[in-house]
Amino acid sequence: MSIEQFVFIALSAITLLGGWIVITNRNLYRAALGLVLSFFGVAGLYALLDAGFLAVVQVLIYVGAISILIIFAIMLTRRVMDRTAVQHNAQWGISALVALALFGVIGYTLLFRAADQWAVSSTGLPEKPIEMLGEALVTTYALPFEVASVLLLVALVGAIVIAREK
Amino acid sequence: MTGVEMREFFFNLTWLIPLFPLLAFALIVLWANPNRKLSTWLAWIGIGLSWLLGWTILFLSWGDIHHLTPPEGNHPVPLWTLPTGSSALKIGFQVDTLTALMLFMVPFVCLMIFIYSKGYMGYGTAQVDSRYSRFFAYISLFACGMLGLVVSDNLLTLFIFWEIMGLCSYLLIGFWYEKSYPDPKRITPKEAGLKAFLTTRVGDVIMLLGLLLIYSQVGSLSFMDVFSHETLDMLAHKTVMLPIFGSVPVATLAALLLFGGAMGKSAQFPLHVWLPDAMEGPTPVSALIHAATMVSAGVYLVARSFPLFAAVPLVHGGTQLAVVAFIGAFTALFASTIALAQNDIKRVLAFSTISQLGYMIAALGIGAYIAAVFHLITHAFFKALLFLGSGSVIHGVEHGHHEVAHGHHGHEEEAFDANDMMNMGGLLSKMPRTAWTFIIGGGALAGIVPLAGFWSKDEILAHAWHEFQHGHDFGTFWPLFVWLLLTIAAALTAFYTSRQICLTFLGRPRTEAAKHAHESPPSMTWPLMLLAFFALILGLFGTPWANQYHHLIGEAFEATPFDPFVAGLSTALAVGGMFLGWLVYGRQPLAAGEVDPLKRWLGPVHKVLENKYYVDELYQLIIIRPIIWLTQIFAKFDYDWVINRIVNFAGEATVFVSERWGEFDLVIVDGLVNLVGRAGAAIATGLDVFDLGIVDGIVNRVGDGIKAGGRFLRPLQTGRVQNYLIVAVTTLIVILGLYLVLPIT
Amino acid sequence: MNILDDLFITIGQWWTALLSNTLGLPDGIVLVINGLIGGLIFALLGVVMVLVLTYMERKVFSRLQDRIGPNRWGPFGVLQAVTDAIKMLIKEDIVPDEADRLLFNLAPVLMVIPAVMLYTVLPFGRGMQGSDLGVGALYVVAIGSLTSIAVMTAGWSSNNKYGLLGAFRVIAQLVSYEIPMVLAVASVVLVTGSMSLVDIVESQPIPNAILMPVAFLVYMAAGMAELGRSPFDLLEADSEIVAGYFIEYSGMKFALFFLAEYINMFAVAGLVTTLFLSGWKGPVLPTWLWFFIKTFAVVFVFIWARGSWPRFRIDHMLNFAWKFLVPLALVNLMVVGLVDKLLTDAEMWVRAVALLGSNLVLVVVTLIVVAWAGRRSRSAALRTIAGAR
Amino acid sequence: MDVSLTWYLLVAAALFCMGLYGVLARRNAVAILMGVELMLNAVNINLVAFWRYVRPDAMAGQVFAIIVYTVAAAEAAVGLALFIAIYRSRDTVVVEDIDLMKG
Repeated sequence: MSIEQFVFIALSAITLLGGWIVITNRNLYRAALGLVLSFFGVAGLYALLDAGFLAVVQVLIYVGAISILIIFAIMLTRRVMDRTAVQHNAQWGISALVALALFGVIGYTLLFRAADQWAVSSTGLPEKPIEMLGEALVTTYALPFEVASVLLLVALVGAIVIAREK
Repeated sequence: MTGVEMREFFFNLTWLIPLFPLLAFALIVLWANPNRKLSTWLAWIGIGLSWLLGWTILFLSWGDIHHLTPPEGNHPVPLWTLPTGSSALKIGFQVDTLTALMLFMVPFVCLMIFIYSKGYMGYGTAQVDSRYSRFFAYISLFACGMLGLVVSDNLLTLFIFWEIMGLCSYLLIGFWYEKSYPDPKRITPKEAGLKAFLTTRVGDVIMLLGLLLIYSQVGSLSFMDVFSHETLDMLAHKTVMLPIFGSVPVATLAALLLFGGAMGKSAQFPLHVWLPDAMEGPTPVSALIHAATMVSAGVYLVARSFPLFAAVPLVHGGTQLAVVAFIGAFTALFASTIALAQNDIKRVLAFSTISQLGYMIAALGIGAYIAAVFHLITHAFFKALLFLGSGSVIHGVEHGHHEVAHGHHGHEEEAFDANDMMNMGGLLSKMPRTAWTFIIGGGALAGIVPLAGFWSKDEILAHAWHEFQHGHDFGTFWPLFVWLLLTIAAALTAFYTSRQICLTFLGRPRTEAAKHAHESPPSMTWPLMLLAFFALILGLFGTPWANQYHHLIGEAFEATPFDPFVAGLSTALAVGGMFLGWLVYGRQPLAAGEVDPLKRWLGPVHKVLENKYYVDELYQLIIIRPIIWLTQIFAKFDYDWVINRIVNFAGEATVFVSERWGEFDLVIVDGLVNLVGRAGAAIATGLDVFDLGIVDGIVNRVGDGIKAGGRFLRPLQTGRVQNYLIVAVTTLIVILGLYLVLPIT
Repeated sequence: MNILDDLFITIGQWWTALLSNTLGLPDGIVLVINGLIGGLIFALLGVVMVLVLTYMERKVFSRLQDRIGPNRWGPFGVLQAVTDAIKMLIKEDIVPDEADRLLFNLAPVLMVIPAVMLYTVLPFGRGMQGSDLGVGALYVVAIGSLTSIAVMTAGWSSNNKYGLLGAFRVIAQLVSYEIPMVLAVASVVLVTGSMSLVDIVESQPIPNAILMPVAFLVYMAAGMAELGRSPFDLLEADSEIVAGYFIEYSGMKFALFFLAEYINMFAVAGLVTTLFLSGWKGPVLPTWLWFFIKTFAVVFVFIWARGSWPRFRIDHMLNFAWKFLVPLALVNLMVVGLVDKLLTDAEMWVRAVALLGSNLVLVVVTLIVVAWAGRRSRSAALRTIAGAR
Repeated sequence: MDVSLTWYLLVAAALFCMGLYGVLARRNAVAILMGVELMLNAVNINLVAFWRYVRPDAMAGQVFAIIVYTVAAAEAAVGLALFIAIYRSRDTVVVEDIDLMKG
């Protein structure tokens, strides 16, 4: 087993473990920490995929910002969510079935139907991926980029307006 | 500089035309709105500049047409290109003959109406509107939308400006959103605005589908690419499979989808219901949006994409043209019959607008391209004139009412409808300028020689007749059909026009208010006179002998020869109709409270007409009642069942349906269901509306069906998003599983 | 000279050669072993730095206050820090009831890890860095943002009002000051054209602090705030919220927080050196020596600031971040980008002069604006007072 | 590359399904949001993996991963603002109690 495989398995394990904590843990704060763990795993996967920039951005945005937001929300709504409150609704059983079924379908497709459907290109990495990324963002994908920025602005204003004390 | 240089110079400035009103809008909204005078002037200057530029461009292009007509082609000037990953959208504007012609009409009419609005919104009087500046901001934005639509060189920007206009029309119809009426059946401005918005939205969605289809097939939306010969050939010969209709040429499908948008905007038959109610808006708005410009945008769209419509000739199974012709002709007749029985002065005009738009659509349907555009232009002028005239009348009568009310108190409370023609009469002496200009407009509408309306309408009829006699690629049936219906409609038009004139202006005043009415301020009457002038002379440019319009836009099409039979017949019908109207209403004018003689003679038919063939009621019955009833059941039922676990394990398909009802509930909570219902039904219904018996039958059957469905769906609607989501996911899984199980094609 | 310069590199090469050639281990194993050793080295370096810095801080601080400072243990009290450490270790380890034990124990660790992780990208000398990431500058910022999670965990898990309040304060502070920090770094990256810290150092014949004083100052301020050192030390404003988020901690765990603070301090100072003071560059002396000299100079400035400035009030602190630093950093970024873009192909010195000039102009303008705003607010306050009279 | 694309996709699928379960089965709105974040991350793994394996020379994958970041950030901000507003007005963040749309 090569190092890459080992690292991949480790990272996937971390990711999925984090996800597991998120969906099962009764204690919301721990769930949030599980989320952080999972984010780290994903960042590692990015690094393994030679997307160093995305890995770092993942840490910066998700771990540094979004999970903090979530933790804040947990704090602010803490009173109703005492640690003993039941965390799963009535349909958790069927939900689990559905999720498993979906995973089954996707997994089956991946393993037996779509396996090697994608022409894995032999061309190596571009020598300056970050530069290329920046260039693509402002040339080919200028429109999505702008739209995303507008979205961010609107979300910012909207969040402030919604959450402000009347 | 030489002519060419000058032309190039101005053509490259075209993009400024929509910009000026937009600028005015921004300035008024952001800065000038506290100051009424300033706002007025800003709006005027904005549209005025557009007007000057527009006419400059028109006359320059009139100078040498051949530069504009293909092959040298319409002048697309790309402004910028939006990279969208694999492809790029080219946004720009263009000047071709059609644009130039529209630039003759739109800015001028807008300018007139802007000037008129100053007086109508009561500038400097006691009754000045509290949202005066906002009104000017809105109409400026609207002007921006219309002008942008005219100059844009691709379907995308056209659609964007189209939607801007839709927004403005919503805002302006509901401009007096706080107004409410004593009788609950009468629709309030707020509802009317929503109704218009939602009804047109139906058409717009269809049109958007058309755009998507075209973009997916052509990979571009600019007119140059889409309407180029090779593209059209490709679209004409490539076919798509539709569930029911089998394989259809792409061109036909795309054209029909686009036409859906046109139907919504130009209030053609199934989607016409919003236009009459749009009269709840201020009268300048009715004139600007719902007579002159916006409603003609639909016709403009069809004219603009006429190559696409004509790609598959009628004789070779070009269904789209047949549909266009049928819808247009039918609407023309249908609306003109309704107009006979309306008492609201503005509603009469609204229905006549619908029917005139029907004329244009029908004309396009049988390939009378020039005639349609010609009628579009003339109609814009005289219909704007008529609306402004009616507005002036209403204004006068309202002021009269105010005086009376001030004279002896106690009258204030009693509901007085200044729009009702039965409350008018004898205004000819009270407000002569308005009256005479109105009569000129009416003559033009009825098609009296040599007023503008006559020539354009006659050209349509003549073309239809011509096609019928030796029609090549439009067959003979549709031209005859169109000709027949339009001719009848012409007679009716003349009749209700003269009815309107007689009821309003002749005879003796039937109310105190009418007695005390007096002429409107000059800022209102001057536009009337200018428009009247154009209504007088505009037709003379389009006479069959020296047809400037043909010279301008139609070199590609062969001119319609003058046909004495058609011309004589339509003249006779027009004069006869007007005379008949005079006989009925003018000879011995109605006294106060006297019933409309038409009512006596036609009896139940009149009632049907008066209620607009019960179309609204039909939509009401088919869609809205059952839904309300159903949701009440749901509500009752959920109340008992919400706690129950069962909801979670109910069958997925049914829950999926129940999501839809959940959305309806939300709508009902907002009290919008009427409008949604009518709009929604507008697609569904293609019934023979004349037969109320059938209507009842349908209502019952639909009711039963929904009741059955309701019994089935009761337990499923919990209002919990997670329940819905789980079902959505399950469905997804099922679909994926099917893909896996079934052999992948 | 050269031997001295490449001392550590030579050792490293020798060691790798030893493993792979002499012992004949496969490369993968060597990689892993070296990685572990490197991590160990960085951790130890961190601890040593803590000892040094605490001693230095106490000395300098007491000098600023006209005291002598530690002088009992060892010559000049050098061993003071050691004795402190021992005291910490032998203290009792208390876990409050109702505390979330797992997280309570986890928090200090989470606190130290990112601090140490910062060291991995610092270029301590020519060719002396844990790894030369292509996105080093961004990496630093990202790792820096991890601290807040640890703080939150500490504050929350210890189930104490003051702890939670302190944690909230820290988060507010960290999140707010991250933004000007990133913007300052961005201006450096903009000029350099690379995010790798090594490239950034290589491309500084003239220290960026001279080219872009504004960015430098913004970064210094934001850095102090990120460290939570006075004047930004509201997180442990003992007079207001007893000791901030680690109020409940004692003994070893408290020592870990302490450790983390000083490791961070050294790391931030090292970053300032790398980003703005042309890192290990310098005449005569070996490069790593230069790095440490500059870093300690920066640390000295930190201590100096702590000694001379009173503590902010929390709202003042946040306003300072959002209403002063962020706009300034944004404008600075724009100016730098503009100048850099305009003078892409000019000679080095032209760009330098242009950058410096534009920055000075920016400083002047800022001062004018601030003065104006201050006058305005003061006059408004006066007016309200007059109105109240 | 010793790890084949399929394995990355499988991990992503597993993460996605976990997130889906969280969205479907958790009662607390914040927890549901966390599930959504997991799903978004799964999507991003797919994007990046496809970029690396199929078209490393075209940046589309990374670009859209970044777009997903912005979307996630916006969604988190607005969502949490909504929760806090709901919490203020109705004093709960349990989605089952938030069923205004119940017919």
